[in-house]
Amino acid sequence: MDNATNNAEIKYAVEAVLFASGEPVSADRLALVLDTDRETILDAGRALAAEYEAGRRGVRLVRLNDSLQLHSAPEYALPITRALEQRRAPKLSQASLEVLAIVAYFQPVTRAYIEQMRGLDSSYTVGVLNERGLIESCGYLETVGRPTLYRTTELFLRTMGVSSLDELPPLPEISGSDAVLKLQARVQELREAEESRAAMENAAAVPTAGDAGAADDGDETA
Amino acid sequence: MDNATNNAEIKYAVEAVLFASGEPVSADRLALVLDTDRETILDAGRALAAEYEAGRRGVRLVRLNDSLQLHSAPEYALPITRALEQRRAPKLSQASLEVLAIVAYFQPVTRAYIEQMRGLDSSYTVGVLNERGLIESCGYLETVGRPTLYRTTELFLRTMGVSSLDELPPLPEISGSDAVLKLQARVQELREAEESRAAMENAAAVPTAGDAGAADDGDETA
Amino acid sequence: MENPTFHLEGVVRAKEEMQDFEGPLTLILMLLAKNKIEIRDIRIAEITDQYLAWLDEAQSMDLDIASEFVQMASHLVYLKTKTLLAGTEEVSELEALMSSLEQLRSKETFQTLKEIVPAMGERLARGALLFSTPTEPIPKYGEYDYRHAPWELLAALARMKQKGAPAPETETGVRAIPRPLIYSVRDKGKQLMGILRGHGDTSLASLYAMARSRSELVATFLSLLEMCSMGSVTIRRDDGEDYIVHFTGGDEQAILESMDYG
Repeated sequence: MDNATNNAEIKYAVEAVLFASGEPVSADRLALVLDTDRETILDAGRALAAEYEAGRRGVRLVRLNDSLQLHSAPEYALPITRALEQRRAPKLSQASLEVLAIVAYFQPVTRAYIEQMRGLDSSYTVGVLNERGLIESCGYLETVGRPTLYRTTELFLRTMGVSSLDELPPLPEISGSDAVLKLQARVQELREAEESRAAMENAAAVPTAGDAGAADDGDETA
Repeated sequence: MDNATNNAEIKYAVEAVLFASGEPVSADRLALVLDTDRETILDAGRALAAEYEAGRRGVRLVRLNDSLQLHSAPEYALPITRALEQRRAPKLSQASLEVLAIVAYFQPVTRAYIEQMRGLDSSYTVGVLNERGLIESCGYLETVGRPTLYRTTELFLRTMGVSSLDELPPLPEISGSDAVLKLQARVQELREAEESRAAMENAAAVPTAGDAGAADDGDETA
Repeated sequence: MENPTFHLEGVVRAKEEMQDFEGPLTLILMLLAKNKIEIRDIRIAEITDQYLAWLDEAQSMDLDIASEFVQMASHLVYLKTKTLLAGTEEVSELEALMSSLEQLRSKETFQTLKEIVPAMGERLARGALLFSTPTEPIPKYGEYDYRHAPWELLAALARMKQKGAPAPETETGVRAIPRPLIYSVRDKGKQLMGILRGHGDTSLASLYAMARSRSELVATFLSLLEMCSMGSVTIRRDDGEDYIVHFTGGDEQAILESMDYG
């Protein structure tokens, strides 16, 4: 095998390993798995970086200390962000949303309080939300058994797209018998506001037909 | 901007988005975020795939149904598995392959259908395949207990090296054995006997042509 | 048909799909599926009567419990009917033949399918060596998984209220409503056996009346159901309107262990 072929092979082997890893990989490790030496790896890295740069490719190679990493080219940040944002973000379960709503509006609360409101055992859901960092414990209630108190986190605010709890829609009076109606009316109002805002943002871009339909997969029940 | 530059730009924008996503991205979504049409995207995908292939690059582009995805080149599998160490998935067992074959060729199916076909409890295997992302649930069968329906995933297509289910190797011809043929004949006989009896009972009423018999053949859905 | 085993393949949903404790039905179906109890042994009418009577007496009718119970009862009745009918139904020769034909066909199809399994295995093994890259975190939103609009919180509250959950207090400050423990079926079973051993035969109504919460009531119901199915207790009608629960004896620890399905 002549040197040029060998160099290309090492270069693209480095590309393959960095691609599959996604994370920085040290030159030493690359040298080890590719049966070569560190200098060859660093040379291959430089060649690859230059090739990406010159070709205005979609990926870039960066060297951080002694590690190499691939990342997407900064000039495509906009379409990438749009593509990844459009990916349907996983939704929380109904149970999780109920618990979150209770914690958000009535914090700090104990699990017993949540369960009282929902009329359902909620230990699993509280555990999951806690684990995923959407709620956190913030002390104990000074009563029998010293139950844990929960509040929402920063992550919760980001999930809801608000910067503080004050930005959450105010809770209508919900102790009366018409609570459900009031809540539903408020929800309707907020949704309409959101839709018209979204419509305005999309007004500039040409709306592509059939895109909404594509998002709705997974419904193939016989 | 001339056409060639524009094409290269779309091509590498597709590369950037696919790289950043990691997962398959639908052609429609790529078209939307890159302000172009589906055909341009698919063309760019083809060009990119050919470029990778011809250059013996470390990555490959595949089409899975209507989505595009990047994956590492097969020739670099060894250094990648060595570099990633722990991520080497164990080979699929005979049981897993059987279940996967049933799901692939008869989807969507319930676990009960799989078990009936194999004559074996398959809950563990179904769980394993689900966890490995080769099959996924896709709704429920509207019957008692609403059992989950399963189908294969895009990861399955990619792993099989096909772009769609149509490209799976065709099933060998199912030649009915003697036993099946005999049973079929007997069933046919009994059916005819029943129909002629029914016809006699209905003799007073307008006799209808006995076309029900043939309709029921080959109905193997559970 | 002495002791038919009713198979419920596919009826019980996977464990990971069970969020929270969403009612006794799932539990019963799980027990049935594992053949821990026989559908024939469940005396629906009697227990339903008692349960409904208790609900009548309860100060405020909890619609949530009631609907859950009705759902469970109707499902059990359905299953039971199916089992009972299966015993007496006449199967014509044609139907029998058709079903064996279907079985045979399915078996042969599977045999054919198995022929391509080795080739499929090879392709999959090769394919398993192709790697994708992990999703790049988006700078702004990369750190979390979920995205919701604030109105979804209100919608969740509305749905919760619609289901008939109790009215929350709206004044501010720390809230904690003391609540009895969540009862496990096993603990309740242990307690019931203690009572039945100590006091002898006891009326079903009084056992239900002991329950101070929904959770405890459900635990009472389920543990009686289980003990009934294991033959550890019997329930008979007394002269009046009540039912009498009788403990037939046995090793308490063994009974509890067979109840302990996790």
